[in-house]
Amino acid sequence: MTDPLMIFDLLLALAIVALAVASLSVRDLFSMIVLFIIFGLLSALAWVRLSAPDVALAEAAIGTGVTGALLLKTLHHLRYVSGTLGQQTALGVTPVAPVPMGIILANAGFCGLITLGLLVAFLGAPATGPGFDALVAEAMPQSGVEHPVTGVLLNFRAYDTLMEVVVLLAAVIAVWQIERGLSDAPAPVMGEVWQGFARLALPAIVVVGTYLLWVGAEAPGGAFQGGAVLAAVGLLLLLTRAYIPQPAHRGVARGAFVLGTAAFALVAILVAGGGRVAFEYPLEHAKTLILLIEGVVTLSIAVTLAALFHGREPVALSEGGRHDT
Amino acid sequence: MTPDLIYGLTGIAVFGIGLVGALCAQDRLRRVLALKLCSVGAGFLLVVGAWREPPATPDPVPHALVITGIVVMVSATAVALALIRRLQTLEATDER
Amino acid sequence: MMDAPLLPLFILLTSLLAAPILFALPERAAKLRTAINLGMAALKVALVGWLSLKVSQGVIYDLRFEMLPGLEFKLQADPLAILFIALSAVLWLITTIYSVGYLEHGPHRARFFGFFSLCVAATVGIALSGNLFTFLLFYELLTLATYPLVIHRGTAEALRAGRIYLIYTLAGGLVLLLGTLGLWVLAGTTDFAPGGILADMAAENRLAAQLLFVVLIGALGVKAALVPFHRWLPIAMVAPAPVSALLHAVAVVKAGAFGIMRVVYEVFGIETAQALGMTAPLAALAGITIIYGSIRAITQDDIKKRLAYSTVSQVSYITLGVALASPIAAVGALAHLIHQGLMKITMFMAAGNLAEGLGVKRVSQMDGVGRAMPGTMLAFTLAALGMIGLPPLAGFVSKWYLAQGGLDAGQTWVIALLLGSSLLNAIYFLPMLHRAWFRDAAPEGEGAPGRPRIGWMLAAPPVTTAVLVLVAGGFANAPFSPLEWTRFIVAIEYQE
Amino acid sequence: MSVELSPMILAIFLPLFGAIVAFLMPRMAALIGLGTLAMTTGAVIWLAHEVLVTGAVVLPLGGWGAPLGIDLRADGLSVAMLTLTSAVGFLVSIAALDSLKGADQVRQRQYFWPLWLLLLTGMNGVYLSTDIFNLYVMIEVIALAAVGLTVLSGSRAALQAGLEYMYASILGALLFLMGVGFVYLQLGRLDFAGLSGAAPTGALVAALALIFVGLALKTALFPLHFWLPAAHANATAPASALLSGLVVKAALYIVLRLAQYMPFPSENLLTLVGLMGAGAVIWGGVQALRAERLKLLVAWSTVAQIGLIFVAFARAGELGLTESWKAAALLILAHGIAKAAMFLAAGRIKDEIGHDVIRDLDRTPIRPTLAQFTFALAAISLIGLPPSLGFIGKWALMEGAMAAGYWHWVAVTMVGTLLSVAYFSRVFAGFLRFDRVRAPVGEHQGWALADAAPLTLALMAIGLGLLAAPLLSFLEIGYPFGVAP
Repeated sequence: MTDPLMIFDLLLALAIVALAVASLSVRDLFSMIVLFIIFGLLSALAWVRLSAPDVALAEAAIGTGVTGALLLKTLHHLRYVSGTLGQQTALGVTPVAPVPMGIILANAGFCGLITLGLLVAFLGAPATGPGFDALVAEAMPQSGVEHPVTGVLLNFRAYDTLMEVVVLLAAVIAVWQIERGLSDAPAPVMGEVWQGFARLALPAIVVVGTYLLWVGAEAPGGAFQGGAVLAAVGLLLLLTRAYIPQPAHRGVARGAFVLGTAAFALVAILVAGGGRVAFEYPLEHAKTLILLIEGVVTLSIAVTLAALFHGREPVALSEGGRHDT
Repeated sequence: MTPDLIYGLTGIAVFGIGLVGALCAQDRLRRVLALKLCSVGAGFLLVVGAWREPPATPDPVPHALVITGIVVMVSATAVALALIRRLQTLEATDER
Repeated sequence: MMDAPLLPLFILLTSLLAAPILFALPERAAKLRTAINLGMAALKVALVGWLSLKVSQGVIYDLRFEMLPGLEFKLQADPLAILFIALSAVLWLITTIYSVGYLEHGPHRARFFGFFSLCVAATVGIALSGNLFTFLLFYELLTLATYPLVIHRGTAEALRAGRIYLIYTLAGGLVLLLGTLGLWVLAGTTDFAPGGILADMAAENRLAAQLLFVVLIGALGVKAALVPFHRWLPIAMVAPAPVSALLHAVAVVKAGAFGIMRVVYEVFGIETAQALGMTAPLAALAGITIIYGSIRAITQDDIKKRLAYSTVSQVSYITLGVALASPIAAVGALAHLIHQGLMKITMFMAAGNLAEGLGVKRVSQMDGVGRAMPGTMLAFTLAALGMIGLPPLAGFVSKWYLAQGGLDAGQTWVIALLLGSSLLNAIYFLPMLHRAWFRDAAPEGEGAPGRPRIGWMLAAPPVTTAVLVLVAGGFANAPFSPLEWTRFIVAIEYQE
Repeated sequence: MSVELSPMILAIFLPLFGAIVAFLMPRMAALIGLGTLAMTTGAVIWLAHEVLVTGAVVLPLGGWGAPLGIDLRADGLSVAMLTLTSAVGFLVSIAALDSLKGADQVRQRQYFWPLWLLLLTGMNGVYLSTDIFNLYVMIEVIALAAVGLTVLSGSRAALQAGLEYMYASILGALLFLMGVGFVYLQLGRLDFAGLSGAAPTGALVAALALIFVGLALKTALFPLHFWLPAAHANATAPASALLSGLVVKAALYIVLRLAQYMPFPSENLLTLVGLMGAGAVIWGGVQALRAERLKLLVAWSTVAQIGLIFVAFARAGELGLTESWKAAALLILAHGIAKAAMFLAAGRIKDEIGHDVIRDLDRTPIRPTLAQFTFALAAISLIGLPPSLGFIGKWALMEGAMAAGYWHWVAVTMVGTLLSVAYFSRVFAGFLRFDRVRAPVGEHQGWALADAAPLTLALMAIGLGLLAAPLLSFLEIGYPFGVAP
């Protein structure tokens, strides 16, 4: 009889596809976002099934968690600005010039072509491709960490990861440049449920975050996943107005954003020399260096993701900031 | 019907849906969400490609690629959403 | 005297470097600007004199500079180049004096003189270019430099003329680019060599060579104002008088004719061109242009338009001479290059004086101008008679040699053509002279030519060029006369 | 312990540290920005010297070597692109000093420099990288910084254009990521050396097609160009100069690199690329003719010129690929310099006369003569008139096409040139027409120090045409398959 796991996979796959279609076709924006978040969590589950725990963790924490929060905040801003906070369903703001049918059909054709290309590329790919995972496995001892994914991310292809953190930095600079002003909306009335939750959950989240960072060397985990979990703490503080960003804090905030990138780049450069090239950690210090980098990068990612959620540079009215939501 | 085939087809389906949504949706928020669906579909295909029959461990390199892809996607989404919020503010002030 | 190898480059640079300085000068620095202009022009004439002395002593000048692998920016000073540079250098000096006087209080003089010296730099470049690639560079520079001059007045009509001018000349430039590319791909080199470089290639694929000939001559024909492409010349007459005088009578139009000469003599070689059967249609086209230009000139009431159509027909004499493929006709063509330049510039400057001094722009208003401006009209008359071909004047000399060449090449119809065109010239020039000298001015009241108010800078240049016409005609056989120099060139081209 | 740093590392890390410090100290941003640019230019010159002396230079990051780690490689083409970026970048930065000095532009001044330096980091990273996934991350750095620059002015039109740009760039990046993933799943290698010589199986062709569509979106090639005109026209002058002159070149460079290493699957795919290019040349030209505003016209001319670069790429068919990339490289360099000069000049003209509606260019008595002269010089290089570098690029294009007998590409170039003459002469008519002006026209005002940077760029575009031969021989240093070692 067919093994139960295969049925589970089929059901999960169907659920994922159904959720994807549902989230795009439902009219109400709020339910669209909720459906998307469920879709994200289920796909993270699917990736666990595909024995990719690191990626599942990253997808759940960053891909669905932080993105979901960002989407909800933008929806809230849309409703607050257009004064439709009270209404039951917030319909999407249809643009003034509807796109002519011709272009939509052309787009649909373009999508069909691309998906077809994708199908050919996927079916043509050999099942077990000649990846250089063998090389990774054999070079793991010199990488200073045991977990292959962290080894690839922070040693073999450390340059990519540095540039990835630079992408995050670029994002926060762009967001601060686009949006500015202070938010002085009244603090939401948070009942006892929240107080209880906060006292228990926040410290636990911090512990989980640091654990994720630490375990990254041996098991699935690492800087990005740990950073995202710590960012959740920041999000909760911002939501409950426990911490309201002030213009005075901007200096510290900018320092925190650039800390991860600067530290990573400095370590990468300072190891060069004495016959070594940039990014070539000396063998005996490899583990400590990697952990140092991971720690600083995690802190930086947490603050950056929280700032991305807050979405604006805290600028006083005098300097051209605006006060609304 | 091994898992990688099932999830591979799921990935392609999700990517196709996301692509149609990204190009044909009228509402800004919906387009950002559709692009995010595409990125999850892309992640599916790469993770499926890295999968090996259970005794063998999967290839770590595509996993690193997908993690980087997710982080890049979240920063791009954050910038896009900031643009949408700013546009909404300006459009609201113009109308009022 | 040491023969400075970089002499051609100095001549080119005199006007190229003058341009930015003139651009930068503020409007009120008129004195300084005139000094620079005249200084540069005089320096250029001196350098050209020295160069022609050297070349006549047999010194070879050949400057190469590699721009692309196998493709060079090449300057050379062969006798043919000297002929054209001498013409443009002398006439540029005279026209500079004229334009300083003409634009006394006009706006944008810095811009005018900047582009003016760029034009002459381009003309000198065209003359000195050693291969078709360099020729193309300066051919396009000439278009770019003349466009702002054509639309100098900035009126809507000037801009319309400028647009048409740009369309014709830039299209010609593009077709020339296509031709140069074809030559470069087919023959592997675009260098000019007396006797031509396409002799063997033309034998292999005849069709490609013929196509290339048509493309190149068509492109150059635009600037040489051959019939189908001549429309821009009369329209560009909206430009100020010095521009029409130097550029449209001498620089731009002659660049086209000079280009046709280079292509026929030094790219294809006259024997190959004849073998390809291309010279006969070219001669026919030139003939048609001569007749068509003269006929259209008769009906033009605007003085400058009539002179423009006369230029269209006169320039085709040169193309006719080249196409007749006989050494004597070639001498006639080359001589006409010089003589026509001298005569036509005199007439344009005289027309400019009439417009500036008396406000006379149309032939119908020319009654009695002879007595009002005797000096200018005397020069105009001399040039007009030269054009018609009266014996002692320069025009007669070149027509005489063209006719001889026609006989030598067995093309008897050429003589009939020349006589007919002289007759047509008479039909459109003589009435102008008759009105000027033999009609008394209309009563003071309406439209009569008032007191002439032009300074010496406007009056002197036409008279000097008229004298040059006389001298070139009268002393044709003198050692350094234009005619003598053309015989020297033709000897090289035809390698007797 | 002494730290020996190779110029390649400096070329990437200097702008990165510059951006970090400029972000930390907003008031000193301009000073830091210019200082970093000077140092980066120095590093690029040092690298150019090394490449000249020793041919291609390779640096295995982390000491792991090609398949496992990432290598940085600098050969003639990459150093040429680096020099283009730092030279044009330096001059645009000087122009930015002036055009962003307004009292109300404090925020723009503070945020221009960190974003621009991050952009420079991304571009230097693209030109030195040999790993296709690394290229993906670098493109993202460029994309985010470029969107930040596009919306610098904060106007509603700029934000809308920035959003469209963001959508297109996210979609392009996703397609590129998937293409890279599939190439890895089939060949097991991510670096260029590993990919060359792979047999073009159906799946690999599909993966390459995905990568190409992603890059086409990034370079705004014809059917996928919708986002570019609005984004480049609504940005501030220095930002649009950077966007049009440099940012588009990174994705074009990647197409060039992939064509050098990867096998181009079939002839008709190459013709398809050429056709898309031809479509861009014609559609861009027609739209430029209809453009109302000066900067929109210049943006549409970018769409046309990019199309021309793809035509240069496809001019001599598949066997010509070993030569065609040089013609494309020349056109890329020419367009980079001339377009940056033109956008700066357009910005200057807009500052001087207050608006940039082409029809009313001649109504105002104020005539910024130097800026208009710079615009004309840049137009000469873009139209491709001698002796500019644009002319040499077009000459190389048409020469190759003619030699290979592909006459249709020659015709397309001709049409492109005529269209560009047509739409640029609309602007010249506006400059040189005086009869619709009421007040007396003052001569020679509008000569400002700010004109120096665009003028230098325009003169470079014209003058470099004369240095084409040494430039071409420099491009061939370290070319993996070609003639040079």
